[in-house]
Amino acid sequence: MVMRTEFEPKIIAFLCNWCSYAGADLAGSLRFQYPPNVTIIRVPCSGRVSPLFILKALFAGADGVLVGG
Amino acid sequence: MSSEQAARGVINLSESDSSLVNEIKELGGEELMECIQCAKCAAACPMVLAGFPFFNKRIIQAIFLGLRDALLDDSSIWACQSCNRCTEVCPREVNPFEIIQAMRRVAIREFALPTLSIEGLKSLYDTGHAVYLAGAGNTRVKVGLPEKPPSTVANPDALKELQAVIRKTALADLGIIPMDEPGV
Amino acid sequence: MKVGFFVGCNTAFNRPDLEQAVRYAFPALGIELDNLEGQSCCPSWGTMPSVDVVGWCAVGARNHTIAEEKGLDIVTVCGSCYGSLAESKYKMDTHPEIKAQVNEILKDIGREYKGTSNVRLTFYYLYHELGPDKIKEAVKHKLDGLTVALQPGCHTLWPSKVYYDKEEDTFHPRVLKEMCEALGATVGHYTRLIDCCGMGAMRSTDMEKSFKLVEKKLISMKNEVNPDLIITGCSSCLIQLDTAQDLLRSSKKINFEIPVLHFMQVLALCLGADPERVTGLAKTDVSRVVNRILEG
Amino acid sequence: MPRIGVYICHCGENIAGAVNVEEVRKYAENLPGVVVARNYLFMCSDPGQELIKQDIRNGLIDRVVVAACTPRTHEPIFRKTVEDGGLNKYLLEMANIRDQDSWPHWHDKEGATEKAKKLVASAVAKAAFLEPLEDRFVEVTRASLVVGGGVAGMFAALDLANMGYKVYLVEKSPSLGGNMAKLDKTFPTNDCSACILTPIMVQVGTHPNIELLTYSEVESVEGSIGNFKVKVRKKQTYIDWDKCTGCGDCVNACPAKVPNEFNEGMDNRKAIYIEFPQAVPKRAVVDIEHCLSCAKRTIGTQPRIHSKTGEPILAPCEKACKTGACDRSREYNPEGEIVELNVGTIIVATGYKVMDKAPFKEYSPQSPNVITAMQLERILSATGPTEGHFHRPSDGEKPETIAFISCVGSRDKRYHTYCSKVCCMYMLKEARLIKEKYPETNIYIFFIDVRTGGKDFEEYYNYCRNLGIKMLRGRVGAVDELPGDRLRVRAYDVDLGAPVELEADLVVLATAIEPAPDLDELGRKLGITCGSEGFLKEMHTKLYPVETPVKGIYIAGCAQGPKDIPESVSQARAASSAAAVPLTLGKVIVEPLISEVNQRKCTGCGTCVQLCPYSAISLVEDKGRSRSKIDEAMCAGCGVCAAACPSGVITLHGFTNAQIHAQIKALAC
Repeated sequence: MVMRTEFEPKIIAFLCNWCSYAGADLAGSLRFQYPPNVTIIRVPCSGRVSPLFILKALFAGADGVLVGG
Repeated sequence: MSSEQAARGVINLSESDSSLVNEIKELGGEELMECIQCAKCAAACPMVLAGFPFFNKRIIQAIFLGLRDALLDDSSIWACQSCNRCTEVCPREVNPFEIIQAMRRVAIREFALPTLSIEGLKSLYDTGHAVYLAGAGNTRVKVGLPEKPPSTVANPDALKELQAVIRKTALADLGIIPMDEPGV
Repeated sequence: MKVGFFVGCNTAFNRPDLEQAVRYAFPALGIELDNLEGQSCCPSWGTMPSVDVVGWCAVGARNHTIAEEKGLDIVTVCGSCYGSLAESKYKMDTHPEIKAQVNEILKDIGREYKGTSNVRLTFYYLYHELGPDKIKEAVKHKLDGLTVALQPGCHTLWPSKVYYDKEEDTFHPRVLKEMCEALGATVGHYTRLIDCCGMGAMRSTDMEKSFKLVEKKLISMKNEVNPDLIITGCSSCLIQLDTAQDLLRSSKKINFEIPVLHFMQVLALCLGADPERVTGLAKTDVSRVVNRILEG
Repeated sequence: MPRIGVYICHCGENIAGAVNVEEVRKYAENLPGVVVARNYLFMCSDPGQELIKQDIRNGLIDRVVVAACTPRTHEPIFRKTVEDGGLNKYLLEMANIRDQDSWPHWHDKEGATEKAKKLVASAVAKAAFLEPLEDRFVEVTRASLVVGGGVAGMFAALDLANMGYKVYLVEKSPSLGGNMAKLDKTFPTNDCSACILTPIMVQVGTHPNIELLTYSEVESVEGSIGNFKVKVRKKQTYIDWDKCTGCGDCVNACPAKVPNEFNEGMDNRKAIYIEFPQAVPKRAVVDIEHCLSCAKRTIGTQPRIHSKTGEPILAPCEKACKTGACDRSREYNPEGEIVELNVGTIIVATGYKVMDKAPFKEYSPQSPNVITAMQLERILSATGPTEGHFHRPSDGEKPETIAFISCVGSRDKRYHTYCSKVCCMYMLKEARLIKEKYPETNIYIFFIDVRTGGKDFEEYYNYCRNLGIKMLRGRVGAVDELPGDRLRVRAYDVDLGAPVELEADLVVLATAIEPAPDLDELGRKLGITCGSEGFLKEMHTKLYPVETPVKGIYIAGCAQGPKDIPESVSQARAASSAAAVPLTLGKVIVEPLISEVNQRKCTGCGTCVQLCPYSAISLVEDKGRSRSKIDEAMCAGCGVCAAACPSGVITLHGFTNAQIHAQIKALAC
């Protein structure tokens, strides 16, 4: 049993609707298990991700940002 | 269960032990569940040709069904020569040989191991060699070699080192062979 | 060139003539053998590997570290040692968590497994490091006119993923054949070439069942090749093929005898070794074939 | 102040099995702007949708958040719900709490519930900033492109052509036909493959609405549904096809020998060749790599003149050609020719490749008598290397005992984990054809599981067993070569519970159906991903089986996964029907999720112009100043411009800065 006191990073992922967001859907439909501490924001393309979004996420309290495209 | 019983008797599935699968996975048979019972390993297995009642494919199926006692009551698992032809041909990367080893590990945890294995383990601990012939010295000399090979048998310090290693393994926890501290 | 010689149990205590053959042939070919002082059992399959993975790897790792400290590869003449050592190395090299647990155990005796030494088998080592042509040049006697049947041995082939030296096609091995042909032998093909001889755990568990395999193998060799000599690549196969024939004859399963030698014994003879020292413990009658080699 | 309604779906047990839906609902109720939060067993069902519509109609809400499955499949459904309720359909936001939450966190119920709350909070935060948008329409080019000229591609092309649309059919080989053209007979009716396929090939070849581009490959694809711009590379044939009559005189004259792909390498073709006797178009091609350039007639050079006769010295192929189609003075052009096509929709039907036998060393592939099932098809075929006479390759003797081995490279983690689906049936078919013609032949089929799911398939299987074909359960472990070109097959018969050995004259490996070698590259050009098994991924396995994530591009046949002929044809005809819809409508709706520049504030720096991947932005003069202008029809809504604009004056509708910032804030806290 993993103790919940361990550091659990809060990760925000910006995923392209056409590839990595679809990939995250596929992972789910194949029932691949991964930790729930990553939440996804759907974007139309990884090109939509402005550097400001990343900074904003980190300032707002995220421990990590993933951009997938 | 003897091989005759295995052939004739009814196997009662409701008495099966579903914990066996996880035990095997934990003891080195990680790929167990990849097996689809295609029987390619059996087609390559010398134990099949020699006529042992349990062999790679059948051992895996018995594990799937949790037939712990059937496997432990038979000596087949100890007859595997580890030729690894099954591992080479397995299309599912199950490593059937590793599953048999894992089943031996299960057996050992229930002290269901053949005398020869106990002797081998004892000999390994006491001399550093699983196969050790006390009278081999003369033969070695006859062909012009020193009485002892340059191994733990000729190096007491090395033997102590090996024993220290073995005492830190699962074998020590299981208490299958006496492991006195040297000189005690 | 220098390499660490891993003797193992069966070779050291049952067939020291084979050990002597290796100790003769390697230096005669210009390769120095290091004794890997303090080596132990590989450990063999029925012992530590049957108890648990980490324990198996820990005993194996102690042997590996002896070679690693000297910066040498390990060479062995025994198929079982080759298999067990190569597999424990493979496990530790591909599973960092096993390696870490092993090193935790080794810490107490001041050793650390790094994974820097390779595990090699005698005839593969010679094939890759010297090559058949150099060996051909070095020998004093040849096998010209001798027809041989081979027994490469399971552990020289499988599982190929764990071995440093591998056959291009593990179901149609060529290396031992090329090596024997380099010595001048005519190598006959028989269709049960890669079948198991029945040695090892099977023989200790049920000798009668194990002998079914060696019987089938010997009959296939006899009928399809009718060899003057069987040459093995593995010390365990050597013991099985050499000792089983007498028993099979007394139980009327076969009615012939074919002399059996390990490739390293044949090579040592060809390089000029004393036959008593390098083949003196054979149970089959090898005298005639040895004399023919020495004349060749 | 927006009034947001939150609707949480149980999806049966799919969501509720891991997420505490009631807890999430209570949480949602207290989020800012939320006036109502409801849950329901299946939100996409009629009563589920009715809940939303009622709340809109009652004036309770003006923004909708649906927490359910992925918006990639269900957003259109709920947009329609919202629209039917009387709201602008873009006032909807979805929270993906199934595919990206309950399913991948199934064993962490607490974690899944907490994550669902965050995802709902994020969607609610975005919903507060949603704006009504109007759909736009684009005109559709009423033509279609079909890639692949096998049985699937041909049926897709024919259907569209018969509906009256222009179809371009691109095939990489010189002829139509694909893998089916190589088959002898086809299960479950044992029709002669050539007899049923050749008329189709002829129909395709002569259809006034179909433009054939064989020996051609897709080079690039641009644009989107309604208006794809496709570049096709027509490989150089080095023969004037307008003049070539397919007489074969040049082929007879050619001295070069090349392994014949059509006969699976079992005999030779010439360097100048016609792919097979029934080829459509029946035209010769020069395989320039293997051409010997006889008489020093290198392609692209003028012939030397004979010193005595004064006649040009020609190569044998040129001499034999009576129509002047074979003229080696023509330009050497290995690059071929690029043709540009404008089409509204695209169907991909590129088929499969039969796996090679070489990797299966345990089956002695070096023996000529160990063959693939496709090689056996060619041996059995009247147009094959033995002209239909049943001979084994090593010495031409008729095999008396044959062993078939199933699942070679299929259900195999080292090669292909999937079931190739057609092998059980084609093994039975080949065995039956042999057994019917030579009843004395001993045939053994070694299988793992016989899979005969298909109309009339089980009956076919039983018929074969009645013929005396022997079925053994157990994957073969070894094939040893024996003297006399015979083979020893070794297996463990699961049903006998015993090891078995069989001496055979011929061993047939049912090797896997593999994705065509360049399928992933084609997928990249089209923007369609391949699944882990390497086949093109459909939009949705059950509901949108011929659609792809790229609107306007459809798939059919084995490009999508292993299939038999009936299934390939069905899928092809489904794809053609789907591809015809936009052509028939003449216009397609394009989501208004595109970029807009605030021209008044634009500084005209031009950063966006250079970055736009679709060349949709240009600089225009406005009152003496440069400003960006976005072409709505060309904008694909990627948002690169919005991310890059230094002045922050470009808005990507549907993904505005304010919307995304709100989501970030909701997720990061």
